[in-house]
Amino acid sequence: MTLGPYAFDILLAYALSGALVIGLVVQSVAASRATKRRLEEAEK
Amino acid sequence: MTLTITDLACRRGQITVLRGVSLSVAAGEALVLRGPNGAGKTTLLRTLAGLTPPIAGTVDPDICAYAAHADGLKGQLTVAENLTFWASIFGTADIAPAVAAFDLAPLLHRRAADLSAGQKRRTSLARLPLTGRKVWLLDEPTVSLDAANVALFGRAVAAHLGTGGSAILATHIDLGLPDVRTLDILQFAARHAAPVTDDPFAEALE
Amino acid sequence: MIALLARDLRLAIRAGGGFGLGLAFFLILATLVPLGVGPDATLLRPIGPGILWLGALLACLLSLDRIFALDLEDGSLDLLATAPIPLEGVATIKALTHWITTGLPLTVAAPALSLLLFLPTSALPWLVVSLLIGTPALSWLGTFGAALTVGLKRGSLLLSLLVLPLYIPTLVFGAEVVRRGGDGLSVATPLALLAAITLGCVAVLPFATAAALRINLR
Amino acid sequence: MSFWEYANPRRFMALSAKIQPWVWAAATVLCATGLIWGFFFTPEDFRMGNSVKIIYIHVPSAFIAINAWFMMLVASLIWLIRRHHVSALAARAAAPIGLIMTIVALLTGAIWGKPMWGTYWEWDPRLTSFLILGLFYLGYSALWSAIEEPDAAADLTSILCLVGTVFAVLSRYAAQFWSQGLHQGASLSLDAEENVADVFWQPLVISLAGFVALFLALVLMRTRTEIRRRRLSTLTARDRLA
Repeated sequence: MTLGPYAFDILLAYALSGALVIGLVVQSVAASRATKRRLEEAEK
Repeated sequence: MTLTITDLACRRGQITVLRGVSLSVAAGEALVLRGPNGAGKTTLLRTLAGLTPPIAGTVDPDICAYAAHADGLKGQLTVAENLTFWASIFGTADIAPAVAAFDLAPLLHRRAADLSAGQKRRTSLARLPLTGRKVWLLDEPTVSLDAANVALFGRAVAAHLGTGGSAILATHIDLGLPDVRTLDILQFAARHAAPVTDDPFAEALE
Repeated sequence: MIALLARDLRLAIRAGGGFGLGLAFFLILATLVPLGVGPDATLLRPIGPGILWLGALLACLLSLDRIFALDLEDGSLDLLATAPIPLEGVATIKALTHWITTGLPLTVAAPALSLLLFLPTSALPWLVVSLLIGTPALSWLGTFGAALTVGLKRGSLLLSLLVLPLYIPTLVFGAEVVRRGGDGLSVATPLALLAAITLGCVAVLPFATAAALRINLR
Repeated sequence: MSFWEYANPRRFMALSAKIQPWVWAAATVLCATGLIWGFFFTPEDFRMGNSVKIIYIHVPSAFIAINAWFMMLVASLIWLIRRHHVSALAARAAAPIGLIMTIVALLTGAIWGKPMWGTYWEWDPRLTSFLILGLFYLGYSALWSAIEEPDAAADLTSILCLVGTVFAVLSRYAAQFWSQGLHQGASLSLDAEENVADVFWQPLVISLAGFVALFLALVLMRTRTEIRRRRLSTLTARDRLA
């Protein structure tokens, strides 16, 4: 498969969007874990 | 009874501070709230004044006049302008009786910013008779007043009680009032009761 | 209510800068823009309406954080909230005071400043009309934003962030009226929309403002 | 059992713990299917060439960017009317997702716009209103984090959301109006799905469903975090007081 003249644009779009969305997911997961841990400590 | 409160619960921020507050004041009566700092005296007064909605119970803010720690004066206006403003907001025509009661006549045309702390306090308290309301809610009213002015203020409150008004005060100072009851609000402290019932997040999450 | 208006206007005059500050800012902006983009009339003429409207908008923004903050600091806001006048009325009066001290002087001064930007004479009446109709919306929206952020320590930056997006429709329609007026086109549609936004703001926003104040005071 | 039962934080936590893995699984499978299908197994568009592949991110992210705000609006209304705490926290949880999706939609649009229209940016009504939508997300999130007391923050942000919605819609019309006024004829319609062929349409729908599932999963997870954070702040506040 060739992406033709727009290869750079397409890959850039996918890479940037992927980075943003995956960043959001990672941040959500990290925040969820951290809060859960802190709450467990506080409940004791 | 001028004001009867039953089973009131008050909050400060997200925390229930007082629960099951019941109190009443009759015409001509003063009620002094006692309790250490942080017990919830200010919280109770703000709730009674209608500023903080109660968690449970009802209040009647329309008959209450509230005097807070802050003076509520505009420094750029004169004493007379400050008082006239509040008088017209509350629909009172004449500021003369209040000026006389708090001995403000010599200060009338001074800017509020140029007054001493005690003079500001007196001006601020002179607002109370202008409201024309029955129940005065006073939060540490004698802060920065000297002995002579405390006595002056005591007489003004006594005069208010004499005309069938009543007062709820948070104060540690004896104002020399004729008919005073005290109420220890520590008995209503919410943390002695079960602390969870009105916190939606209190039930264990996991 | 009239007493509150009189008091706030008196305070604005005595505090110094109440009337003048926004106006001075407006003047500086109208001076700086030609210095920045170059004194070319063909360049300045098309951007004049936008610059003047943007200047009015930013000048309005300057004094917003003082609308309620001073009253909160000295405790008068608590007292106003317990007074027999409705808080919605207080909100309306505060917005009206803000408009009289900023929007109105800006409207009056705008024709003089428009000369600096080579605005065509045909646009002048429309500049005045659009500012007269549009600036109340800025004041009412600003009062709403001020009520949202009244208790916050670093509220003024947040206030700009909240209020500026709300100013967008007014800015677009206001500048469009001037632009079309200058080009001799019909201004009816943008002018009607501008008036509609202002009327809607004046009618509805005091309720939102009062609600926000009540929440911030409790 | 009424729907509102789930507005109780404990019930919500129990239910969301159960359905969360399934939503994540659906999001992963659908996104992967839609994007891989779209990226590797679609033909070139005769007009746009392979740049059409950007559509599989661009359209779903724009869809979520707008509908996240609607979800926040509904959640804010539920909070203001029925005082369900979970609703307010769900609105807060959705805001950063909406912001990221708005940025993704704008970025992919810009990258796509360069080869198609010869410019990264045009003050087209759609682009303009997305930029403004991003500003509203920023302001909304900033107000949430600026106010310490959670109930007050929920109330104030809800009011901002209501007023903001009206002005976001007004801005949309303002941008449209102004654009028609000045840029007659320079219309840059992004309504690609209206005339795309089935080969492009099928993976797009799957991708769209994947983004919706991803949004749901993220909202669930972030709402759970907010509930825990809220519980934590109540606990520490009580410790401070005692």
